[in-house]
Amino acid sequence: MDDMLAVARLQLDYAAAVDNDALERWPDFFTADGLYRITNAANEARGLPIGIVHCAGQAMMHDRVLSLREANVYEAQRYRHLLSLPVVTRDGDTLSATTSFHVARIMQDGATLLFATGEYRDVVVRDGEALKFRQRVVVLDSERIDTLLAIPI
Amino acid sequence: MDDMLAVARLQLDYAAAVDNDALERWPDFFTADGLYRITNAANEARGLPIGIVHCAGQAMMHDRVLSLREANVYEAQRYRHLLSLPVVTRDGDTLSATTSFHVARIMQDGATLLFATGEYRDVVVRDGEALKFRQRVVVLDSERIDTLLAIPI
Amino acid sequence: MDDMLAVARLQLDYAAAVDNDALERWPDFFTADGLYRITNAANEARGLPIGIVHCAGQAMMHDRVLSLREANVYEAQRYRHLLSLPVVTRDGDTLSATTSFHVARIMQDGATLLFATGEYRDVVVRDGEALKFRQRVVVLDSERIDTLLAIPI
Amino acid sequence: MTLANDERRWADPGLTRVPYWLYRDPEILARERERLFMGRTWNYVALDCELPEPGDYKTSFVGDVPVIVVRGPDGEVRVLENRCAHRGAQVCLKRFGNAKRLTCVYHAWSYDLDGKLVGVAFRNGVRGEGGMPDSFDAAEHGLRRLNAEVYHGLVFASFAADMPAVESYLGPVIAERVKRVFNRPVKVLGQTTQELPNNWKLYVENVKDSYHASILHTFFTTFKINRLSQSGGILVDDSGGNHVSYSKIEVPSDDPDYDVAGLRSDQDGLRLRDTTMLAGRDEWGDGITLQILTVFPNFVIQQIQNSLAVRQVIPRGLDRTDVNWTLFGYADEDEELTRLRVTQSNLVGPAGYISMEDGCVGGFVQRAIGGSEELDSVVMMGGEGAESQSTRATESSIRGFWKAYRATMDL
Amino acid sequence: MTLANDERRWADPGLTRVPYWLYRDPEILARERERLFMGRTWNYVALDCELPEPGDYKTSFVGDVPVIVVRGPDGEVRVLENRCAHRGAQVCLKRFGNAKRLTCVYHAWSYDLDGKLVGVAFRNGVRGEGGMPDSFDAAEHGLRRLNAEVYHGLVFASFAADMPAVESYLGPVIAERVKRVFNRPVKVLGQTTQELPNNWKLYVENVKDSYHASILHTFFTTFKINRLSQSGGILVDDSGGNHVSYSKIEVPSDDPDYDVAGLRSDQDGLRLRDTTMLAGRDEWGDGITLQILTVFPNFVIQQIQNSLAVRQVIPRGLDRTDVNWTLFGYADEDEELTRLRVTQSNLVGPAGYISMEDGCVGGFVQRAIGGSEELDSVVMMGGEGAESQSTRATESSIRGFWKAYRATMDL
Amino acid sequence: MTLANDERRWADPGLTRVPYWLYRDPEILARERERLFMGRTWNYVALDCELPEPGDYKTSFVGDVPVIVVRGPDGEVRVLENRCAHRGAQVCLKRFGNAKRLTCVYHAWSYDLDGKLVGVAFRNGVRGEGGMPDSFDAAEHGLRRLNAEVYHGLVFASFAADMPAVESYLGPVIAERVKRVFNRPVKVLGQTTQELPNNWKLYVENVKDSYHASILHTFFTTFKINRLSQSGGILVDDSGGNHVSYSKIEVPSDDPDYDVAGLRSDQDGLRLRDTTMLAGRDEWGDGITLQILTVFPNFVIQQIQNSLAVRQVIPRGLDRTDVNWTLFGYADEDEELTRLRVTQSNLVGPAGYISMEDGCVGGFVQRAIGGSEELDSVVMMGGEGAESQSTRATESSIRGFWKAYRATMDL
Ligand code: FES
Ligand code: FES
Ligand code: FES
Ligand SMILES: [Fe+3]
Ligand SMILES: [Fe+3]
Ligand SMILES: [Fe+3]
Repeated sequence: MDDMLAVARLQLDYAAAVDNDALERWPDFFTADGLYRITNAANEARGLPIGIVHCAGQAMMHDRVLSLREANVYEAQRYRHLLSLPVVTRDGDTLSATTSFHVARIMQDGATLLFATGEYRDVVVRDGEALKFRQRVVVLDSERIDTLLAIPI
Repeated sequence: MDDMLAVARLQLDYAAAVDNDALERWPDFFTADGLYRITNAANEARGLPIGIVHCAGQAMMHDRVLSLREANVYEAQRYRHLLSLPVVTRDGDTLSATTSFHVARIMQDGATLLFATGEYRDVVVRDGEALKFRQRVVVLDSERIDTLLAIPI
Repeated sequence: MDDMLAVARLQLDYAAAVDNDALERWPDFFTADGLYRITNAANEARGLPIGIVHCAGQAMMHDRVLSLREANVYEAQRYRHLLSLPVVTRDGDTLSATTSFHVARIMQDGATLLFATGEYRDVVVRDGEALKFRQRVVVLDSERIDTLLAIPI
Repeated sequence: MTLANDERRWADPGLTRVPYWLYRDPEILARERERLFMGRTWNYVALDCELPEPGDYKTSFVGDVPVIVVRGPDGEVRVLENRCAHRGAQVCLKRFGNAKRLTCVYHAWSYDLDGKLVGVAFRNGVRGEGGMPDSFDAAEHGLRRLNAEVYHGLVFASFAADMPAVESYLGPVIAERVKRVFNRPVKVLGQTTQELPNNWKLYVENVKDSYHASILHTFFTTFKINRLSQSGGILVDDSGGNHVSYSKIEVPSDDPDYDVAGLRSDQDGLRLRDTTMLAGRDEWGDGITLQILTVFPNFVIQQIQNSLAVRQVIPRGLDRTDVNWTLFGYADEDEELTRLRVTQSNLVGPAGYISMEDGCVGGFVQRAIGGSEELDSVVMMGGEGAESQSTRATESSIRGFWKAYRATMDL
Repeated sequence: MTLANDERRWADPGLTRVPYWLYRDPEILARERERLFMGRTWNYVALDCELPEPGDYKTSFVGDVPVIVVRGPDGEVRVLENRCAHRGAQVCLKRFGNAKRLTCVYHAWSYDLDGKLVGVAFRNGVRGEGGMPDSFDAAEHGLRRLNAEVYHGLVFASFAADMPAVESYLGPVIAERVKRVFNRPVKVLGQTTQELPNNWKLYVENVKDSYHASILHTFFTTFKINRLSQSGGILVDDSGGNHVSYSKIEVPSDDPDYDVAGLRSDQDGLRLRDTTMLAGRDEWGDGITLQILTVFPNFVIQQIQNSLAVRQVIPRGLDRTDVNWTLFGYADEDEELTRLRVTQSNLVGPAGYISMEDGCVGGFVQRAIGGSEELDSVVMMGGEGAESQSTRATESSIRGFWKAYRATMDL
Repeated sequence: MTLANDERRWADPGLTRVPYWLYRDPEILARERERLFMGRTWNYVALDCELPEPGDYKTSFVGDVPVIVVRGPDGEVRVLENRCAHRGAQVCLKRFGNAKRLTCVYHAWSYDLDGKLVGVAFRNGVRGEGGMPDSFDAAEHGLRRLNAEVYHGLVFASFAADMPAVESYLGPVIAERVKRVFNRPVKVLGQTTQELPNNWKLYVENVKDSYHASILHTFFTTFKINRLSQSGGILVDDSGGNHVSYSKIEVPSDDPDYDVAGLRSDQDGLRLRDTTMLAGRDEWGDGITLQILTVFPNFVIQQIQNSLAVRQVIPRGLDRTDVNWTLFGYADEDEELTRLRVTQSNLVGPAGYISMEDGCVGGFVQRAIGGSEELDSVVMMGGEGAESQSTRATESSIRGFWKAYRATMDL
């Protein structure tokens, strides 16, 4: 239970950072060599290596945030994450968790869409004081993305 | 709190089994004489006995899974459950819980719909090592079902 | 963790009361001088004082319920709230919590819509035996309201 | 998508070809509303038992036109268009209610249960100013009242005034079969709405299609609840629009026609663990275990073993249809029989073992015919006519539907 | 749904009948865009105070056509069509911004704040290759600039060049009432968008409809904030398209007209526990507690006690409408008054005690008229004309709307 | 919205003006289906490698018409319309499968992999009753079979029987560039679908638009992956419909044309922390780091550094488009190269650093042109023709698209 609530708290903080546009904090939820991937369930089931986003290490995550802030063009939008409780297993100091999510996307004009559903497959480790994601694989249930996916899930 | 988290864990495992197409495990979440019903709020409010699905006992649940696997025709689809924390009351060894849910349905072509919302009304008992549902009544908020309801909620 | 679960329980009870049309109980979730506001993120960001609903004190909340019951005309509808776990901080006896939500609206004819998403900004205090909201600010992500907003979020 | 007039043709003079544009042309909806649903047809709108008391009303539909079904103070049922004569607001908003007068929320015009306008707020103005001019004649501004008939517990309505009685509309053969099920008062056991991603006619064709039953629904045949080789057949009335498909259980035999067909649906190994659902009662003493009945254009009465239901089919757009299911039993039945119906309810509805497929198959057609508006479906099983047949391996009743449709729509 | 030309008629030569196809015919939208919104009308697009500095812009709409409202370097407000002259992309994407030039993201064509094309990326090609041909004349490819006028803090725009001044468009009577509210600089207190399930004209009719106020909105009458028997009336300009409905509080009396009407809205027992909301201030010194004003075709100014708002009505399709609410106060007002407006904001908007119903009633009409496109609504309260009247028990201003609509639409 | 015939004109005889109604007129969809997608065009439907074994099939689309791509027992690929010849149901429901026969779920009609009807359930009735009349000729009721050609691993289909070979359809110049990428067997590395809020033609124009690349996609230029001043150019075939845009890396220089343009996209300070993505390999030995290729009407082959993809553009309605992305590598490539493609996949797709903008910019146009159906986009960059050019600062290939479109659509 403690593990579950600790992981849940990490996930909540992550979701709050993303939903409140604190993207600069996003890489800090990962270990320096952390892996962040977004893919979909069909690709995973077929063992296909390419998904939607592939960030290996905090540096690539910083690059993505920088690109979103400085280079890319997309309409103002925000997400609202809702998560299940995580199902956590522990192996030594490493926690593995699977967690369901619904993510709504709200456009500047107010249009609201259930943008993404799926499962987080997380590997969480202690990094100094804090828990961090060593791996966060976002497996989308749908192969379909409306318009574009800018903000990380 | 312990009861709440124990029931929540049972519900999470149930949702994960359904969402990941492990339907063969679905009857095992129930006691042998467990009752699984899906109905809607309007029928419940009017005291009408017939809803959408009525499985009395694991045998009928196995039959439904068998029929879904072998007999019925429907397009590939999956669900993604999201649950509230359960509100649990205890009467001796019997736990009663009400829990809200949103269920998204994702079709093979990626179309995603907020397919069902409502409330689980659960009766949970200890069955050997595990907690099991003696009763799980799914009260849908809406009387409206899009296309068909194959996979259990 | 205790604070988190205690606030979560208060929020669950609130959501259950609203979702089950027990609106008469709604003011009782607040302290006598409690503040309930609904606004949207854009107005908040711009520091604009007017949102959608502004109830200062239980009396105004009772008035709103009375008006909904006796005066206002709107089609039968219900909500289904789903909440994240709250992120709670404590200052003396006062708990502050932020909590994400998705609210589905289900019309009498069964039409289901992801009606509102956003964040609760709560201030919770102990009031005799019970926890109560001294403040509950509902910050909607979207500026857009479909048709009307009758039932409190 | 809008087909120019010369493309909106129905080349084949007979009933064995149905052009696909009928399910896709945006103009067809308005024409169906005008000629079919608001034309010379009887439309099911309610069960009589849903309105037990004077003043009880239910909101329903004729086609997609909202109506009010209400029991008057004299105990008779009226059907009124649910649109205020003033500026068009829906008058009754709830699904069920009870009222002495029907009052529009917008400006409080009120109508008696015959639809007569009996109150106009501020008709005489306020303090002598405003109000209605003298030329205003309340008698001209009632709710449009439909022709209505309660036929053995079923409420039918028609926008046409000069309709034959329902019994004659059904024809003697179909009427007999309606009365077989509605042989005494019924009570509602459950309601649900199924929303289909296809034109309403694809659903009606599906219901009329005895050919598909044992093929698409493999649950049916596998557990020997019904198969085409059972004795049975279809009955079609003279108009073509009304039909019954029925079958009787016989001792299952090895059936060479099935082996030849090599159907997906014949899986011998599959057996139910719990067979309470199959322990049907012969309530009507005639051995008929399945009777599916349709009334033109869009009404279904279903008896599948002991599961009884009526289904109202409501067009919601070119490729959107609501099916309103009402499951029922008899008012006087014992609890055990109700329990049996509850158990057998697993067979039907949006999650039913043998109706689930009917929910998706219309969509399979709707989305496949996009490039084929100039082509036709082929409806030749069982010949070219629309007559009754003593087999269910036929599409005769579908041809019957199109016979009535072409006549009514003047196509 | 597409009505053939002979069905798209408006039989009645007068103003007391409005055919329902006007809310349902798909072709009406394009015609309204062309003749109404892009025709000879003034369309509200912004409050002047939303653009305090040179370069400040806001994206808005004329009908459903996107426009940019921007303050030029000279301090004057311009309105430009928000569509790049190159290949049509929306130039400004944000709701509010500040810019010296307007640069399209697609190919970086840039425009000055008059809409003049001042930059074409790679106009001369790269290293002498590609680029624009000599025949390209930048002067022909600016952003379409609309006619614009700031009238007492309100920004109006028109695609028509030769419009009369706004004051003359309003007519002297309505202009007076605009100036009553916009008597000094204002500031925005809150914004929200309400999405309605109905044709935009049903919302505009509703706002013009003084008849429904005390009947549909029972909060109003119950708490004696307003009732038709209060003194008040409506003012309609000569075109018919602009109107004011106003009322003054009087001491409530037992009113026989109300008793006769037997209205749902008159519940004597109902009292508020907290009456701070009702403690209005007479800010304008004229005792007028409610003034609803419309400018043809789709703009509303509202004073309900001390709650001030403008509403822009945006058609989003045949049965979809956005209402953009901007609540405001005066730039120089004291905090206590702002607090009062905050409290009274509970009266208005999508959750407002007396406006909530206006959000759903248009949908009640839209969905009820499906079978009635050949029928008419009846607009006879208060006579057959569109003149000012000293009572609010009238539909005179609705008739005024249709008078202006028929003239502008040539229907 | 429905434009009368005289408004549906294309006044300009040349290619530099494209009227906006082409993206908004409801009738254009049916005409495009008939003349373009079901007319004399080759339509990409699958990669050959997606169907390795006999009996393997994939469901795909030609325009929005569903088709089955299946490998026959002889190893040849067939393309069949995915619509049952009986009553129109989609025959194959899964995205991928393997079958010896294609059997419709509705009534179990079954077809061999050539589309020939080989089984009709209960064709002879049951016990001698029902069944098909003698006039029924199975040979007339197969699945419609399309013309198909596998060209260097790409499966193309056409509803037209008398098409030239794909190589000749492409023209020699474009064919060469297809073969450059498809120089040996490929394998799928990932698939995703991007749903766009705009007409499909806006996406195709975007892909053909070499002008926007370094302007809209600032990631591109900032990191010197590509800029218009790199050497490169566009190739257009004689029909106009097929094109290649390509560029080679050169040592970046200070480029005066960029400074003059003053583009938003040239931010000198921006540098990546992790540059593994940029460490491309010159797989083809020609230094070409970017090659975007389109085949008329709706197929894209992309090489961006080492990221390879095909994109199928599917119209889903007037303002809805699906882009099906298939990312691939070579069947024989080493793991390191695959890892490079995984890393470089960040450049492309719905979240790609340099393709993200292409997802939204079509919507920016679609929503801005509502009031401008009688106006035109301006396509003059690089002249008025549709010829190959040695610069990418041109819209020549867009003009080529419209040249082929007008010819095929007869507009
Ligand atoms: S619309 Fe019904 S009373 Fe006015
Ligand atoms: S569309 Fe605006 S610059 Fe090209
Ligand atoms: S529709 Fe395919 S077999 Fe009947
Ligand atoms: Fe069936
Ligand atoms: Fe109102
Ligand atoms: Fe691009």
